[in-house]
Amino acid sequence: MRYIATIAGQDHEFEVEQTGEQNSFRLRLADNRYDLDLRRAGPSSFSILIGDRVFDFEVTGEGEDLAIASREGVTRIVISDLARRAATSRSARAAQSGRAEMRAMMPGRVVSVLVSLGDEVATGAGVLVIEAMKMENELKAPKSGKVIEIRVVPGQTVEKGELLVIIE
Amino acid sequence: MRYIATIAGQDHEFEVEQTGEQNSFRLRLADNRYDLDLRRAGPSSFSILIGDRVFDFEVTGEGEDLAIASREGVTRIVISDLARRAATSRSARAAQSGRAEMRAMMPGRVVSVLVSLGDEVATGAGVLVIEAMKMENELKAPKSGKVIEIRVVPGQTVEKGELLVIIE
Amino acid sequence: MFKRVLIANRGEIAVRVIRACRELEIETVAIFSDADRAALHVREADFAVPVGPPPATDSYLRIDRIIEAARRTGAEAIHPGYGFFSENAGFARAVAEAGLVFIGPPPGAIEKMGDKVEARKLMTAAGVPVVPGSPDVLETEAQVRAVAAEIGFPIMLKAAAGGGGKGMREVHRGEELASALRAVIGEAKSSFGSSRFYVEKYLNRPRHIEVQVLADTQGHTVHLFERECSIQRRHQKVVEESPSPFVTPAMRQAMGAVAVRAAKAVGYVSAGTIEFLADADRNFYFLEMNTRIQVEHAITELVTGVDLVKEQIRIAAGAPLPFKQADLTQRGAAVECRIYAEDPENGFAPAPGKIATLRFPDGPGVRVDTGVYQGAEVPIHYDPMIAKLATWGRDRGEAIDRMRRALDEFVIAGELRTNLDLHRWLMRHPQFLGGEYDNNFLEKEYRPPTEESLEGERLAAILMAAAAAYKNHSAPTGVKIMALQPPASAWKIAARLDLLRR
Amino acid sequence: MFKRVLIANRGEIAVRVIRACRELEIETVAIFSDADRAALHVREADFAVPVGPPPATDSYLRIDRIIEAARRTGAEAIHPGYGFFSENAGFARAVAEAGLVFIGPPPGAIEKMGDKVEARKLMTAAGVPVVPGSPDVLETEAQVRAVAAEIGFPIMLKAAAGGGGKGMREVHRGEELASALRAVIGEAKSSFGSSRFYVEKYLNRPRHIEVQVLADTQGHTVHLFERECSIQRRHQKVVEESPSPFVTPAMRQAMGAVAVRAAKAVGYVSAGTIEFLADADRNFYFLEMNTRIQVEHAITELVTGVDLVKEQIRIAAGAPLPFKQADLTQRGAAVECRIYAEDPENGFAPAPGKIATLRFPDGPGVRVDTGVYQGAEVPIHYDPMIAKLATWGRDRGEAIDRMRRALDEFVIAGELRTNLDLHRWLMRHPQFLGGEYDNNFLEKEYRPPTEESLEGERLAAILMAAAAAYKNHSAPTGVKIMALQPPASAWKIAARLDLLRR
Repeated sequence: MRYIATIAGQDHEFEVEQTGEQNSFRLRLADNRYDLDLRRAGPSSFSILIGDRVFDFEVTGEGEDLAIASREGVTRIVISDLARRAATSRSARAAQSGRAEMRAMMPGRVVSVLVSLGDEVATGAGVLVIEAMKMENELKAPKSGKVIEIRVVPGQTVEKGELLVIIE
Repeated sequence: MRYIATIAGQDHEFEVEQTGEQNSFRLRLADNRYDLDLRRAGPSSFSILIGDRVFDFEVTGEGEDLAIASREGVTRIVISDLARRAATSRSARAAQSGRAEMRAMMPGRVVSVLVSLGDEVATGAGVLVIEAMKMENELKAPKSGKVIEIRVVPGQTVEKGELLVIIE
Repeated sequence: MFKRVLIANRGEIAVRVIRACRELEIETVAIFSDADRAALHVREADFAVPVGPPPATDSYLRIDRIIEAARRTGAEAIHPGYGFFSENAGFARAVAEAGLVFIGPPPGAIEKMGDKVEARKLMTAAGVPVVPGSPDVLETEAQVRAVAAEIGFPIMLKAAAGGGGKGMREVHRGEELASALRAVIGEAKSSFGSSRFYVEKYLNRPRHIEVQVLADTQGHTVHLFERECSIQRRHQKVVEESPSPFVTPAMRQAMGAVAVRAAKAVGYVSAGTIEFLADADRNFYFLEMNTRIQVEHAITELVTGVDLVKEQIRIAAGAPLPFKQADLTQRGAAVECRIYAEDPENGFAPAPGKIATLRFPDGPGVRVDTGVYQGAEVPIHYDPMIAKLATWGRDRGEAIDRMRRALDEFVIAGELRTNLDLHRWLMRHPQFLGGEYDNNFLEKEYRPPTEESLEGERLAAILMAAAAAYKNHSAPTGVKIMALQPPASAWKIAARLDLLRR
Repeated sequence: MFKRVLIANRGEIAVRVIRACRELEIETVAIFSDADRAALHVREADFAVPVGPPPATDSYLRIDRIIEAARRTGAEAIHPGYGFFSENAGFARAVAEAGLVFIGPPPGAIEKMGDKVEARKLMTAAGVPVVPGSPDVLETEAQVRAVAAEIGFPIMLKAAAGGGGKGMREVHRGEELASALRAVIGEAKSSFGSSRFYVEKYLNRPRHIEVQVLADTQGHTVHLFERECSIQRRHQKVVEESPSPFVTPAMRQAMGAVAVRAAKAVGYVSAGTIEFLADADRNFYFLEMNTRIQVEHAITELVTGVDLVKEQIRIAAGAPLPFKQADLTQRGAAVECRIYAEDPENGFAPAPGKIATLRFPDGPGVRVDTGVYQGAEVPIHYDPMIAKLATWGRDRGEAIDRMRRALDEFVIAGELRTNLDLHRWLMRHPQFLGGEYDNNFLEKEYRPPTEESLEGERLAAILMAAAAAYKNHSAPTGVKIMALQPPASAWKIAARLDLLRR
């Protein structure tokens, strides 16, 4: 089975096949080949041996979006098999045009909107103030450009990931 | 829904119905009626409020055989709905005739068999010695009677629950 | 001793108080908002009473409902924890008027220390050194400018009723004054219901060092040495340690004596903390008194061996302190890391959510206090601190070695994000290891780490785990790794159902 | 200091050693049998090497494979833990011959103390009091009867190579002698490969009190005070505490001095324990020396603040002890409960199996050491101890209060059974609370509790939980309580698959 995984913006194409027993796998990555022993120690716990090296992971998330937690911290990863990936990447490219969508990073309440429709903003300029968990946080423009859409008004409650403002 | 539950040899017949919201239940037991709020805090964790009293349980086990663990310890319980129970109890009564089946309480190795077929044994008499986890344990007759069946021989490995000797 | 105590709080401090009560064989009553029905403090209590909808002002800050909950369950005393009503004299009075015992200081002491401006005056009168600043409450920007002209920038603008890092801004230049003033007044109003503020000199390389005190109703007051809390972000403590690597034995003795004097000046009873700012020359100034148990009390417990929460309860029941000043010693050293549900890559904005997986560290010298569990939802309505990790060692070096080890064992993942990486970074930072830091350290030094570039076996292992989890989750084609269905998606369904019900 | 250490053990002690190594920034190599591939000590290590099939004799007791594993991974030293090879001079020599460091005493010291009869002679010569008994190894029943005639019944029959409660029987009357002798010889042969035995007087109301020692390679030897381990079952320790409530300051000083003398008499290096029996008149007699780290070392760590495992490693690396006798003090008190996977209703027979649910206690003064986790399978092949729960308090009372609280927080369920209820019973028993117990206490006093009769709300709640879990599991008729599928059955499938694979 061939996969493609993105970690910190970098794509890794690799292939996994089962070898012999149920827990033995071979992974091919670039010019390297790794023989792995994989055990599941719990619903989200994986113990992996490569040679004598131990790797212990908790894998959470859904579908393609995974978080892999270990003693070294959490690695976020997007994974899919190659066929699915082709479709996904086309739509991703479309989204990455010259526009920036500012979304709520957490659920909260809009305290104030600091820009007006049509305003030209510079990177880092304050755009919105959102209150969450008793703290006010100013959201700054991720890129310079023109405010082409404002989706929220002061006092409004927003969910995590909700679209707030579009800058182009 | 009506159930019957056995705890420590005692039968409890009771009825549960959902009231109003998803988490609200009413339980009828003998002449008493209890209103409960039930939440699931994890795959096997249940939090129950009866009035202001808090009960926190971890329920494990399979099907009808359950173990309910709390701060007060573990309560073993056998539960079924009334229809199923009727069938079960008939076969249970048959099993509870004058015979006692001695089964292995843990996996181990039979060290020695202290009785012969046809022997009359008194309650508490040594019947078998089993070694498990480096400890030898003598299994004693649960009732007085005649040894009518010996299923194991010294040196044999036995699984938990395996039938060893029958006394009648 | 009390038979039953109500805890007017939530999260780890509610669980902490429950533990103290259980060790004293006192029954506990939890209160909970609708968001907290399955929270750990509810699950651990003997009784629990709902007090309203998720927003704290509708539940945890409803005096009437809390008093009624205590009455209804027959609780004889109320422990306020920290935050919420812990420093609210009105609440303390309402508790007393209901014939119940408030486990904390007398309302008068709360009031005297609660108004930061009045407290400064009182302390000055008692001979306690205070930070230079406005002698009284200010009202206009012009007044602030006048004080600033006198003591010089940088200055701190502070809400008179403030505390816990809220309602304060530092101002380095005159241009910043107007917006900072608006922010302080706004936060002060919304958090404390009062817009009164004052000004303090912002010290050069200040270190936040505080002294724990305990006072009983018989007039005995002792201090339990210092904690250093200079590792801060946005004036919120992130890491604390005891003893302070900065404090000399002479300074320790002087601070302890001053702290006892400050507590006595307001007739203090129960556990409290005198916060000081120390400058680079080891001058120290009274900053404020926290008239409650503090988040970071655990490190004092580890170093002195005294259970501060149990002492609070005993004192409230009228018992004298079981030790004198001379009986108290510091043994070894302790460090505490506050684990927040926040996103370091997004300016440490709160990042709550479901905790899908959770493994706490344990073993020698490690203590975890938490209000969450695997599968719990960290609600968006409250403080994002989800756990406190404290370690003890024979000396500071061992305490830090253990913290590093404990942080490595601490595994948490799910919808939420945490600041664990910040702590891992800090426990390896030469300046922190050398004890050379001040209140500005984090703001100056910390940048979220760029993702490590993964390679070799580690990358292969991560990819394998991802493929296994992905495969397991997606359609059953190709390699079948395990018969197990990961419960993540089932959780999600349950979580959504929960959400719909609320 | 070593760069990499192999731990020739499993379970909680392997995890304990890994933690010590990590705090010293030493990499760790685990070994595992086929039954332990997913055991906690493997998951926590940096490297892991398989050493054979489940039976210990085919894996954890294979010198060749362990040495090869160390070579292959580049480990420089081997820590044996307790049990297995920890008191095997042959293993210690093989390690040295392979050019590796054995983290423990010199083989000569192991040998001298390993033969209990030789050790008695040596100690007598060094002026250490020993329990009256046979001066030498015995061979026949007649010889035993002769000694018994001299010292009088009751007597203890003991395997000369014994230890850890195995290979010993007490004999109260002549009639019991023959069968007891057969049992001791049998166990001695199968456990220690030697049938040699000897006889000791069985003391009146004996208490098992032991002294921890540490000795470095530079000739410094200190003691770290005593532990009392009289709460035993079948000569296996179940609960330990430090300090002993029985030991007076004078007795403590005398025992410490004797323990240091005993260790020096065999040229001891590393951590070790001198076990004494004390009679009702506070006479104490050398029983044996455990030339290894002990299960119950944690309580000494809690009371003295010394990390014994890290000291073992430092000593093996040639470092001198960082403290003198005068630097060591006892602070407060600590208690340890050993949690076994065993069935109290079935004569405490081992009751291993899958751990379906597991919640450890935490918070102030609580320490858990374990080799298991939720979802882990406790294998049938090894010792059934699954966790050690230790608590510390300012005094014995507080340590016990905390233990009671911690035991209440400890939730474990699944296929296995545990002795948690025994500990809960013990921590409320007036004799234990009064410190009035001896080695026979448990055998005399403990009866598995009859199931409490449930009633009222508690019964209703249990029935509700059972109905909810049952409903959830069975066909989706009637009330649907939750969208969640309990993972119990999925686990079972996984467990069975695992079993098939082995």
